[in-house]
Amino acid sequence: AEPLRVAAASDLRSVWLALSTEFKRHTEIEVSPSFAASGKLSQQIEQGAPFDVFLSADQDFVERLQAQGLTQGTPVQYTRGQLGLWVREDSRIEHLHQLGERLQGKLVMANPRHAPYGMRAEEVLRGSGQWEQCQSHLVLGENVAQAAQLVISGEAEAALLATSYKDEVAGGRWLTIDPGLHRPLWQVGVMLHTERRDAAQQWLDFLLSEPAQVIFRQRGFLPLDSAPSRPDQVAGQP
Amino acid sequence: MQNPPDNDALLRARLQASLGAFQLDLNLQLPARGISVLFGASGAGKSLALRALAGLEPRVSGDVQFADEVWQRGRHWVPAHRRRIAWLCQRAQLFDHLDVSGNLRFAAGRHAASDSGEVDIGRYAEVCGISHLLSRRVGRLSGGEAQRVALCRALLSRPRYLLLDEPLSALDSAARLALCQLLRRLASDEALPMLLVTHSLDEVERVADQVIVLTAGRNQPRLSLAEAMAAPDIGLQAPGELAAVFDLEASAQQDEPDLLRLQIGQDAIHIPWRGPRPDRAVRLRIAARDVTLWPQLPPLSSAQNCLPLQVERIVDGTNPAMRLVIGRCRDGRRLFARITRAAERQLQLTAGQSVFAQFKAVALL
Amino acid sequence: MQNPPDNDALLRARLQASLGAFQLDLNLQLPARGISVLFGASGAGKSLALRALAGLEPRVSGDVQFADEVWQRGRHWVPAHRRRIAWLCQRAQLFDHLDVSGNLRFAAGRHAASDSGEVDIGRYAEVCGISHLLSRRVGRLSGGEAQRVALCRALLSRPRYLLLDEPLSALDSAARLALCQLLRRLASDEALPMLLVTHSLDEVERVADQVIVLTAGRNQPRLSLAEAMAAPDIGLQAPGELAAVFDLEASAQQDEPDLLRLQIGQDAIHIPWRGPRPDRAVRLRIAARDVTLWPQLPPLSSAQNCLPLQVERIVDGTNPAMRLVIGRCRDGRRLFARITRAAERQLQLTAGQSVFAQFKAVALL
Amino acid sequence: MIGLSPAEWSALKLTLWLALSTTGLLLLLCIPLAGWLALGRSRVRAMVEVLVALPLVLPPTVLGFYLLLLLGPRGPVGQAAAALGLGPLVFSFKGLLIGSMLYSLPFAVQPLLDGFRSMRRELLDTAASLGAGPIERFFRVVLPLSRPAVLSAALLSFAHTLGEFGVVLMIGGNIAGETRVMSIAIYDAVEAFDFAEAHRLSAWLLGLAMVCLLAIQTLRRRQQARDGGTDQ
Amino acid sequence: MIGLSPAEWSALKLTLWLALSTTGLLLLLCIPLAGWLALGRSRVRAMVEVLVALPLVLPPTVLGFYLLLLLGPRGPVGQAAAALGLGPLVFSFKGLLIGSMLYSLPFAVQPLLDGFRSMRRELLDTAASLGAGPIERFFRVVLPLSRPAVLSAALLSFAHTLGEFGVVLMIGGNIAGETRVMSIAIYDAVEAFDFAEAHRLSAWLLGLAMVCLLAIQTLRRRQQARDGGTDQ
Ligand SMILES: Nc1ncnc2c1ncn2[C@@H]1O[C@H](COP(=O)(O)OP(=O)(O)OP(=O)(O)O)[C@@H](O)[C@H]1O
Ligand SMILES: Nc1ncnc2c1ncn2[C@@H]1O[C@H](COP(=O)(O)OP(=O)(O)OP(=O)(O)O)[C@@H](O)[C@H]1O
Ligand code: MOO
Ligand SMILES: [Mg+2]
Ligand SMILES: [Mg+2]
Repeated sequence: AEPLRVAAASDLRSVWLALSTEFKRHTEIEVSPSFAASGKLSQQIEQGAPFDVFLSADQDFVERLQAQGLTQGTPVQYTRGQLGLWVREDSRIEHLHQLGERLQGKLVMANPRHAPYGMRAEEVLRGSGQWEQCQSHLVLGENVAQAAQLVISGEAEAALLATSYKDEVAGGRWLTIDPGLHRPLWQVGVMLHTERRDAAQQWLDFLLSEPAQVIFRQRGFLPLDSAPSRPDQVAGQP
Repeated sequence: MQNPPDNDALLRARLQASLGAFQLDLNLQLPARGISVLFGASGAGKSLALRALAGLEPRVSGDVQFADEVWQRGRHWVPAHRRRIAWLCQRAQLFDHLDVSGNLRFAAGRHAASDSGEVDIGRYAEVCGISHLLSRRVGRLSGGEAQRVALCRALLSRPRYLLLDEPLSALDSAARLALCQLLRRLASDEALPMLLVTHSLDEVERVADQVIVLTAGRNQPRLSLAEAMAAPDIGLQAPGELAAVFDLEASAQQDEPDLLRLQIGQDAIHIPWRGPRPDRAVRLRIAARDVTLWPQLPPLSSAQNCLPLQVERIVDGTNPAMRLVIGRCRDGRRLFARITRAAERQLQLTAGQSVFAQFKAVALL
Repeated sequence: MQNPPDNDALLRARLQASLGAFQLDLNLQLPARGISVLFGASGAGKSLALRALAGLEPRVSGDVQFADEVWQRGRHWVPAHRRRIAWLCQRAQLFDHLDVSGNLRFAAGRHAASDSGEVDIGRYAEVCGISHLLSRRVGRLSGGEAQRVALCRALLSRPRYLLLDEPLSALDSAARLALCQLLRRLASDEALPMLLVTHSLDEVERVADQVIVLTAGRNQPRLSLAEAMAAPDIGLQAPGELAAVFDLEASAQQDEPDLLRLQIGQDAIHIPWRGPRPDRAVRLRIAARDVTLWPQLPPLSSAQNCLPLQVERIVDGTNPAMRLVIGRCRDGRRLFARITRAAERQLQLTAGQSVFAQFKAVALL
Repeated sequence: MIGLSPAEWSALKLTLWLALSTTGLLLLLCIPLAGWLALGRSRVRAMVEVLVALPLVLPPTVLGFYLLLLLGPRGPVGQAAAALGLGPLVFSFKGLLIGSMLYSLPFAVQPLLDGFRSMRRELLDTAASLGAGPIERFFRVVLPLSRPAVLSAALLSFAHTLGEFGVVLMIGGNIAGETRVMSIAIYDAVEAFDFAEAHRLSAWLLGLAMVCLLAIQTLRRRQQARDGGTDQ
Repeated sequence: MIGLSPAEWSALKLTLWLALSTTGLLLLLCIPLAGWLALGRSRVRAMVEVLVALPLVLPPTVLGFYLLLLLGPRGPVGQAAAALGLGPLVFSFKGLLIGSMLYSLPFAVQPLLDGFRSMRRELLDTAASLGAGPIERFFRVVLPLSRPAVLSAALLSFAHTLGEFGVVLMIGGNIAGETRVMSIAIYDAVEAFDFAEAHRLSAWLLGLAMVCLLAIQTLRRRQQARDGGTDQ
């Protein structure tokens, strides 16, 4: 059969192989991902892109699609993303709050206009009063994966990335960011208008299953129960 | 410069153009038979006129009519490819991407069943002397070879009229002679009329039936070849090259072996000849510089011909030291003799005097 | 076909090439003075030879030496732009992006201070008859005009040697005559040697000092013009066009007004002439067909010249009806007469016999 | 290291197929179009020439954006196509083909125009006087003599399509087997930090490219040798 | 609706500046290069020609990826540049310029090659026999006669740079005023659902494009009229 077409936020790249292998072992169903920034994916879905399932890094985009009647069933929150600060070995930065003063090179993050990780990074910088100082150092990736990849050139001194990229971005140090500094990055999945409802549902169910949750936790995602279920009232709201 | 309307003209054209300082204003009446030659100095407008007749020159306005077809009048315009003429320009414009036979087939394919096309190609290639070049790529031809291929291709397109712009100037004299003969044969046997541009008086003499002289974009009325050769003032001849040209019938009577007797009124001219008597008129050229005048019938010499001549007038030639005697044969045809002033004094020549013109005659074609 | 080594040769070349079925194998020894003519049928290899001498033909191997400079030998090769020759190819290769004067300046700028360059341009444009075209774009020239511009440009590059490939074939006879005179003047006054390719016997007679005949890629040793004109077997002449060419000194003695006396041994030839006595030798052409033979001194006629002649031999001409008499003047020069078989019988000509050759003479240049 | 996975194979095949069909269709379309622009006599030619050149100066993202709006299910073209039962145009091979053709149009037209315009006028005049009408002149004289231009047009549009990224990203998405061409696959591999895959795919593209280019060069050289005999 | 915000202005200026400097530098580089490829006699020409054509077939993402590796501070080129005190090459205008030039190289070389190669051999021979050496022949004969080819090369590389997206995305980093060119800005706007901005930016680009193209056409036409006198 045709593989299940999944539009997936780019922070899922690092867990994808493990997830899809596990899923296939249980169900014999192939999943074929198309990664991009969540904003871009939702925009493509609005234009009629033929996906069966949408996995967004932020629930706003899902709600937008829901409002236009482009989804089926209820969206599922299956895990929560986490933002981390990566700094190069030679950087003097030891804490998020030193960014504004000590940053000399480039600061890489995802584009806040359409990538949820970018939006949250902006929130963190604004909330800590460092947004203006960091402006001239900003280098934007089209999505969080591209941002991570820009780091490999070695030109960036620091980067605000998903902690799920810990394995890929080798070298340097990772500094934690208090998840309370930004709205939570709820990873939300939703079924789109598709004839393959069964498979899509199985996939969404699978994401909530224990084997999947283990994979998420191992790769730097936060456990499902680690935060309030409604992420509305958070500091740093723009 | 106005021609009287000419009722047996096949191709009539009034052409006007103004290119920078150059003004073209032609009135051409080209007959349905024979070879017309357009003669004129470099830059006189010959090529431009040919292009206009071929339908290739939007800068030239005017009227062009071919038999009953109006080719150009006001905004009406028959495009070149519908005129069914062939135009050969000064440079052999061969198609580089085809070999010689491909170039020929380009023209031959159009108006013939493919079989007869192939036959034609062989035949015309033979007469144009390019049979050995058929599979050659055109980039590998010499200048003269390319020119012969272009001519052959033009002939193969089965045109109703040929417009030839200096087609023979890159050829050696043997090839030139052969192609002159070919053109004459086409003009008479296949009744293909043509207009030929050339700078070579030799070609004019060999092939022309009519001559149109162009001077700075204007033409004089057309003249027969004999008239043109006899007109000292139209610039056809190179300095001192005035000549009489006669088309004469061969007589059945043979006075001597190896000599052909040509009848000129009651007199005869003998030319060296071997082989059967020709069935068409023979063209003779008698240049003024070849004619010697005698006060009485000269004694025996190797110059075989002697005609009684009445001196009509004596004029200055282009060479200041020379005088030109214009005389009439007994049948009224004009003959010229170019003599020195010294000879004029010694012979005490005057108009009306009877003399003998001695010359050698050789057929032109 | 081997030339003996020629010590006054300026340009010596042995050229070999093999293009398809065509084989080139030349041994050229070109003298430091005068005009050499390369003569041969279409496709004989003339253009190829010129290109090779100019340094433009990598397909041709061999040795080329100019005075002391080795231009080509084995892998050694002086590129064209360092040979300081000018090469004029069969088609005027003008630069479209420049106007006429731009084209001339392209060549003139190189070897002269810019002032004298401008002066030269004016002077050469004048002699080439293109002064009125200087500001014209080259796309708007007629065929002959373009050819004259190209020739002028070649002259302006101040070459040490000129290689000319049919430079005059697109010109009308007046322009051709003028340029022939220009070439001769350049060759003698400015001591510019040149090699000229032409198909026109007329041009050969007017300008040549030496003639090299090419047949199917091979050359015969070079001949002086007189030798070449006198050789019936080298194909220089059109059928029946054999002629003697003499360069004769004018004598101070004037027998008649308007006549120039030229000395040929103890005899004299008179030619029509006005103006001062020329200070260099005058070139005369006496075609075999213009000569009439007499058993004894002929009576008075308008043909002013008569030389005693001893018949050397009588041979067949290309025309089967004609015979060619080869005779010697009293100073040993050869003269030819073309007579009919009938005349031969009537005159009962035999070798060794003394006759009189009567002809009109006109200077060629 | 060197072999390609089935998914990678399908990206490679897709890319080649897209580039080939774009090039083929473009040549079919542009040869007459450029012929008309270069040799025709109509007044509207100038206008059309500018229109044809427009995609030159539009970034692929602009093109992609408007194509998305036009071809999408709400766009006029998309709706017309749906009405005709042609299926969706965006996020499908058909859509990519349309996008690539538009995007590469000027890269096919420009060399053709240059080639056709450099035709010597007297050559065409000669052909006309031999009885060849404008169509025949075009196909039997202009076109064969413009082989280098046609080759360049094909090469440039093939290459431009191979290298197409922005348009594909906008209207193709990243759908395996349908719109995931090599440029996207490599981008994807890089983002996934699968540099080994990125290198492998790049190596394949490079190898293919070398083969194509060498083939073209040999072709040209042979052509030249045949025509002129004077190349060295 | 029609005015541009300062940020948008800077994107527009950046784009034009990038396209202009890329085109200018490319012409300076490619005219001699193409001249040598078309008219030289060296054996290595064939090899170099293939190398020069390579970027044709490489998707911008491949190019961008390897440039990122090469130009970064750990890459050989980046280290060399740093040693020369040239400052960082990635995420900077300099880097974009290098990327654009590489990316558009074949689009400048190809039309020039076509143009130079169509030069009649006898014309060059004539120039040589008049004493002009290879360099002078090239600059005084070949180049002026190849004006249409130079124009095409400039047009194609200008356009190709304007439309550059993939390479910029990979090595540019979307820095306002430094590397955020129009194609990126429009992409951003579309992805952010800001269609009004996308339309506005596109309209500006379109307008500019029309002006340029019309100017070029007028230029060409005038040229032709002056040269031939027989255009209609
Ligand atoms: N590549 C080639 N392959 C075969 N034959 C060739 C090639 N190139 C030239 N030739 C032949 O070489 C010969 C010499 O050519 P060339 O141009 O030198 O002749 P030419 O004497 O100048 O003749 P023309 O008077 O017609 O200009 C010709 O017979 C031509 O057909
Ligand atoms: N665009 C133009 N502007 C000005 N004069 C022009 C233009 N085009 C042609 N001429 C002139 O028109 C005249 C006629 O040219 P044409 O080519 O018909 O001459 P031609 O009689 O064929 O001469 P040739 O014997 O040299 O070939 C020439 O004097 C030429 O200079
Ligand atoms: O939607 Mo993302 O994972 O922030 O690029
Ligand atoms: Mg002419
Ligand atoms: Mg030749």
